[in-house]
Amino acid sequence: MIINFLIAAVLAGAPLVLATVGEIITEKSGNINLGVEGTMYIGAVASLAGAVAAEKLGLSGFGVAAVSFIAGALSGMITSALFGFMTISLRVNQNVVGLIITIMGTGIGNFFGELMGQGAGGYISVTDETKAVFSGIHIPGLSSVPVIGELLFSYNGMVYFSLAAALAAFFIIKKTKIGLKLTAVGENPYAADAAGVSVTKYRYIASVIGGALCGLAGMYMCMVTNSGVWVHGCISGYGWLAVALVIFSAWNPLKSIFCSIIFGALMIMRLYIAIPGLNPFIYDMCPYIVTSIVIIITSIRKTGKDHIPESLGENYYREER
Amino acid sequence: MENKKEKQRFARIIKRPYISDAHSLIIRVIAFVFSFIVVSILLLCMHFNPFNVFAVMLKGAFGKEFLIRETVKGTIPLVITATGLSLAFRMKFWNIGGEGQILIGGIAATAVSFIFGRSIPQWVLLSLMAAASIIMAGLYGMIPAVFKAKFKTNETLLTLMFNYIATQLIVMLQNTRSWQDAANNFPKVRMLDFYSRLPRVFGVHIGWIIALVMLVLYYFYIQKTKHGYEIKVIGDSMETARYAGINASKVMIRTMFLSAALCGLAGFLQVAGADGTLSESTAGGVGFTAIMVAWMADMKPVRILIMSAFIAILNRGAGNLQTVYLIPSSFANIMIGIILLFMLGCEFFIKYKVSFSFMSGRKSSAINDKGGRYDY
Amino acid sequence: MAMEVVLETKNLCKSFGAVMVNDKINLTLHRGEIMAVLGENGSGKTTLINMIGGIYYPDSGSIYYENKRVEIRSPKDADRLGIGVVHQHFKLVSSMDAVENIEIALSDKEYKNKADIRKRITDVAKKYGFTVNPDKKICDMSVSEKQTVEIIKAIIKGAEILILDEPTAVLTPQESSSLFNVIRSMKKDGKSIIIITHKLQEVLDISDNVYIMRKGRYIDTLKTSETDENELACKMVGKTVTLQIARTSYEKKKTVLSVHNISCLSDDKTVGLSDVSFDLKSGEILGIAGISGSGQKELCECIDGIREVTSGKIKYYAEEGNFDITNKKPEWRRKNKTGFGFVPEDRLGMGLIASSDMVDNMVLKSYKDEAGAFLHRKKAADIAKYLIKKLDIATPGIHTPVRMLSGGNVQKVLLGREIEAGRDVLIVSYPVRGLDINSSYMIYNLLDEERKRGTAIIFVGEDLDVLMALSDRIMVMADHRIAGITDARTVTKDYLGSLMTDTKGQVI
Amino acid sequence: SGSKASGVTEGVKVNKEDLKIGFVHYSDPSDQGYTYTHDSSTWKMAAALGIDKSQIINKYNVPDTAEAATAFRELAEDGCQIIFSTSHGHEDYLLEVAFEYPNVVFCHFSGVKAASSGLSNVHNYFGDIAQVRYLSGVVAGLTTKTNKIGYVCAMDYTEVNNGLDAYYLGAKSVNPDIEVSATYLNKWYAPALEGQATKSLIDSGCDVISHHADSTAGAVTCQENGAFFIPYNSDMSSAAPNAVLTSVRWDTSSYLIMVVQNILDGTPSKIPADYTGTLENGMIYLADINYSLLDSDTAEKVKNAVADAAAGFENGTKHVFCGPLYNQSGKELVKAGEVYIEPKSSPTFGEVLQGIDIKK
Ligand SMILES: Nc1ncnc2c1ncn2[C@@H]1O[C@H](COP(=O)(O)OP(=O)(O)OP(=O)(O)O)[C@@H](O)[C@H]1O
Ligand SMILES: Nc1ncnc2c1ncn2[C@@H]1O[C@H](COP(=O)(O)OP(=O)(O)OP(=O)(O)O)[C@@H](O)[C@H]1O
Ligand SMILES: [Mg+2]
Ligand SMILES: [Mg+2]
Repeated sequence: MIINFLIAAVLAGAPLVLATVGEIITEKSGNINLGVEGTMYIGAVASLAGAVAAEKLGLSGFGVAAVSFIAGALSGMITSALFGFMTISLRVNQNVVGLIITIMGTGIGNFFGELMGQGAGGYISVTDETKAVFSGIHIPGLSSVPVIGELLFSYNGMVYFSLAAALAAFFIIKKTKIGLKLTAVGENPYAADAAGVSVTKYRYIASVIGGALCGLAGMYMCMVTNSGVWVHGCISGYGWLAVALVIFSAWNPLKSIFCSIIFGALMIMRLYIAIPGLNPFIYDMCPYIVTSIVIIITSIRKTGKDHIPESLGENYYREER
Repeated sequence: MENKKEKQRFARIIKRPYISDAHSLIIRVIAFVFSFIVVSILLLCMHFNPFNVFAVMLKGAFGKEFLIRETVKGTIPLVITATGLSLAFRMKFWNIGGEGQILIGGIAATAVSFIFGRSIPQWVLLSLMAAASIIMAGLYGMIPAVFKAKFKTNETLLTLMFNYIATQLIVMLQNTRSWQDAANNFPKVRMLDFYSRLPRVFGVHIGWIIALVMLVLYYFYIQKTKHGYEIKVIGDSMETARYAGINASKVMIRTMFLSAALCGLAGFLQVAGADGTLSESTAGGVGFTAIMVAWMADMKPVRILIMSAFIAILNRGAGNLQTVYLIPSSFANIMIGIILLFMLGCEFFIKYKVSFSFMSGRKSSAINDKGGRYDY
Repeated sequence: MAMEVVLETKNLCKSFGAVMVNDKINLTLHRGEIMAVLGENGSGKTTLINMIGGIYYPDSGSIYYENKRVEIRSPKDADRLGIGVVHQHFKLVSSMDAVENIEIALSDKEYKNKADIRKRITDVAKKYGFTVNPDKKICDMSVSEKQTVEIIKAIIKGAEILILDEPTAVLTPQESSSLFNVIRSMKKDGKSIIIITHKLQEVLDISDNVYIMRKGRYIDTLKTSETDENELACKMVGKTVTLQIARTSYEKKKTVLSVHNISCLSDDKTVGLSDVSFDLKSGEILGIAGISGSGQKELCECIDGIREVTSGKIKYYAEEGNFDITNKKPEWRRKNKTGFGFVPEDRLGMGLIASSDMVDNMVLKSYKDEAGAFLHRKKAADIAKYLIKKLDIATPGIHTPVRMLSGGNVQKVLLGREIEAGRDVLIVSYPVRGLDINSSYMIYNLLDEERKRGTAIIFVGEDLDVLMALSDRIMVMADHRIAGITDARTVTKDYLGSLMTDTKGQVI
Repeated sequence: SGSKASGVTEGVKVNKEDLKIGFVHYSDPSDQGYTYTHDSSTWKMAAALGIDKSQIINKYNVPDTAEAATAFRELAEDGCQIIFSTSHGHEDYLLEVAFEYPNVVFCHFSGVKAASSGLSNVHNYFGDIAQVRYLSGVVAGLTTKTNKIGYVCAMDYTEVNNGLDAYYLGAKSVNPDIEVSATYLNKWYAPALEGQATKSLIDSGCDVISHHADSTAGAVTCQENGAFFIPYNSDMSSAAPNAVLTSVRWDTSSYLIMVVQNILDGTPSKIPADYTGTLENGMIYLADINYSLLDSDTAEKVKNAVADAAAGFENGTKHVFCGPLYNQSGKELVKAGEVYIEPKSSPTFGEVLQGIDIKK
């Protein structure tokens, strides 16, 4: 039972890992994109549309999955490029643009989701073959090893992808020159600029890559969690949680894996572990209460302060003083 | 722009020293027109005639008397919430928690209505409901402010989390027998007795009068009172506040109380005026939309009114679109997004002038001796 | 001196808004030359070097490097050409160490690994006689260490031309002279240097030629060996200036403020002040010297009552009686009329509401004096108008946001308000920072006027010559303590300089 | 209520071309469940009566707030003679608007207040869905290998609990050793959570699961984990062909046809205030069982048991709620030898029975 609980927690946490890592990359450059929720919606609907279109074109299985993946990532990139254009080039307040992207993205997701549904005569869904690609893998021998095998080798490909993305992000940010430059841009764009790092380029690229991951997180919600069916309101706050999880994980992609999974666990804990006497509705509040407490504790202990990119939320214009 | 082959920069960005009101208005109008062009293109792609669509939308917002009333109804919570949020924004406190504060206001009002029922005079009951919503929401909004004041806790995320907590509270109440309809245990908070509903003036609940009053009060509070002055100082610089001996924590907590209280008031008006009941959708995204209203309006009262009405019209119009053209109502969100992006983007062209290399030759005066400076 | 031209600007123009801050600037720099650029504040010096350094892009005009026309679009372009700039505000990432800061500035081809960079840092340091710890985080470094990192960075990047924008403003006289030694040995290596400084004496000490600007225009180039302070000042301001500061003496001196062994914390909870004691008399200007960050800010704030002291006492002897004002809340001090005038160092960020107009700024410290919930602006508007007249403040009107005013005028608004409040004690912190010579002298005169009226003044300054000319006594602060208090009439600059790094001076 | 809406008048026929029908739904058909089912019935009715698509105005995603009232009003103002709502939460707003537009006919699925409202233009309709739930319980009880079956409840609500009880009783009737576990989502609409809840039941050993919630997530989860699923509202076999045994279904088209025909005939008074659909009139049914998923022995048993029970319900000899029945805390709800017959179309028997293991 406890293993099942852990597995379920990983499955619930995986889209959060993707979105959180995406937002960490974005924020590392000094841009705070509050539009994760909207970007996820767009990624979700685009990946579904991509999958359906690929099926129509006669692709199947992994071909469809690949198209869906590309559509999810690409749509996230386009959305965050728009965010970048508004904030980096036009210097509009980042919070406001993020909120607009959330409102607009939610609209776009639900709108096109419904539109596709209408077009398909009621609902839109991918074929079984496509669904199979997004369901859990089974590696003969490995997956059936008790405990370890189940815990490690039973997930769908996207789970492994999210972990890989988090590890890659961690490696790049902490261990490479690109990461160093990215950090510099987020910390002090004036210094980075003077050192010859193109702030605009880094911010655009970081936002766009971050957006791609958020789009993929949306894809996860649509293609894995909801099995390739458009569901009105399918992201339901996951994007916002990712924004909070960034603080939770102290801008560290590696920590974000653990934080996301802990969060995933909190969200499904009620289904597995009964706490006698605890009102189920208060139980449902847990993830948010826990996050609030973590945010507060972090601020009291000032632990987050060392990690928060110093110029976070500030637009950069070289000639401004 | 980093292209090395270019001999001259293609475009240069120059800060405008001065721009006339007329000029900035023209830029805004152009942006507005552009946003509609983009929306039109989107519509054309879906094989709709944009003119018909806009006509249908206008009809949806103004076509019938009751629709105008609906539009006004939709404007009320936006105005009040945006006013409340503006108070916080003016001191650079990012209150993203309007949504939750509205819900808490709604919960408090509903609780009062259920507790007192018809046992007290109607006006007393309504006043009590309003007071409860204001105080409870105010206190709820104060919590993040206290932490921000004491520990510099990030208020954006904390207020955001508080939205979810408030929503869960409502779910809990919906599942509480004593809050449900006696006839049936459907998980929904029962309708408010007509006794605890707001009276109507010109067919719309009196919330519209309250909203206007709040705007005026807001204007005076910000412009004429010492409190308003303190908010301005804090918004400008915390150091200046410290220098002036202003207790920034106190002002922050007080202002956040007021900010959240106004959101709570909007919740009361939704419950006792518009919806007649409390539900998860009592706030219905108003808390978020109002953030943009406040920002677009530059926290100025008249502009808040205009922006709120504009958004309400779009929402209503989009509702009608769904009926007539079967275009899902989420289309409104897309439209609002596009229009807001254009309106925000055009601010850049008001602040800066973009001159292209092929349009060279500009005049400039040397530094003026007196050091006087124009502003836009 | 070799006569080979390395850098030349031709008709460089740059404007911000309607104001031309660089108007057809032609500058020629030779190999191995040390050129000082001199000009009043706001005359466009920084703008000029920002264009050479790729921060700003010129509106028109061109730059030639070794007689080839070049386009410098970004700091990277400047680097490639071998132009290194050490900016007025250092451009370093404070959460990283020196190695990392240099690493991001180098392209992959330019170094092998971190160890390589570390070695090059120590090599350069050895060659020019710096001391620097390559693995120390920038945020833990002192100002001069940060500056060292900036210079090393420029050298490692292969700078042939080093441009320093007011490098000595934040250094002690000793640190300045060791910087000058570095500059001289760089010159010997055939590098060219442009240095901006406001201190005429330094210009005369270090430079070969002086390039003078005024109000965005080029005025003249003088050979350093053939000029003197008075000529420089005169060229710079555009009229003959008497570099004389009045020091009237006030006879009816009595102690108005006494500070007993106070200590406090700084913003980041480290030591802000430790065990500071002194007396202040009416009609006296107590000058405070010291490396910036030695506790001056904390001292002013403790006395003004906006920073808590952790131990010690502050006593105020007023006409009405004696008050213990230690840690008294602003509220209390307002009620007991024991508030002081205070002109903080950061004028727009602390002393004024930058985005508000003069009227609102006039009531910043007094708005609570009147009863009721409403703000009274009528009287404030009168004061604003009066100040504009009295101090000749250049502003479009009393309703223009103060942020829009030029530096000197902002300072006049602030100082005017604090003087107008008519307190017995006036604390002014770097009151002429960023002001041109005329405005500076106007401020000195205002302070002298106040002294004549019997006001006790604490004057925190950086320019030792000014401090010596204006103050009655000079208190030197070092490492958050008092290093010594001396008579301003008899002390020497060298002695003050030595106190700044030493805490064992004598106290009078 | 100075309505300009045309509506219907008793005795005056409505031209088919002039007919306008409004539907107000809580979600949209993409849910592949609740709204999808109702929407399907709508189009069935339209096809049967030859009504054009343009004469039907659907309002999707209308929440249980005053927006519902606005939607009703808009439809009435747009000239709909008849308006259907499928969300229980719309009830109070529906009554409010129905009062304003006495000539417009309102039919409300799962509503309870029509008869007592005093408004002749308001009607409720629902069905004896507990019977189908019972049948699905029979299927589950005979199919399970672990003797553990599960049920995912959206909310702690009469209608939901009623279905759970019937499912339990059906399973118990054929398999006395059966254990039934139920878990609550506390949300109607939470696909992610529904999948997770289903998984948690599978993890606790259940191998047949049914639900009362709004998405396909449960079916897909069962398919992935080798369990069987009995969906509600729609045939989800396209979503999970190897998991879906059968489904608990609605088909309200017969009712819709009856109502609309009465409007066309100008006889709105013939529409009953409260209508209960039955297995007999086809408004509720158990979908064809996918016997290919079962071994022949079990298939045979299932076939017979379901046929027996269904026949019993149809000829009135069998009832779902036969005493003795106790609630979770042991209180007797129905005495031994007695049966509970629903007084209205909407279920009222809503306490979770003793013997069901609830995880909240
Ligand atoms: N980014 C900018 N935007 C607007 N105005 C600017 C900008 N940078 C400089 N200026 C203005 O240009 C003028 C010249 O400024 P600059 O910094 O070049 O002066 P400076 O000679 O270096 O003065 P200082 O001695 O104070 O360093 C000033 O009036 C300044 O206000
Ligand atoms: N941000 C800006 N935008 C537009 N113009 C500016 C800006 N900053 C400075 N200026 C222009 O440059 C002029 C000089 O500004 P600055 O603040 O450097 O004054 P200053 O030369 O130090 O003044 P003072 O003589 O009072 O000391 C101003 O009068 C103004 O017209
Ligand atoms: Mg200046
Ligand atoms: Mg300068």
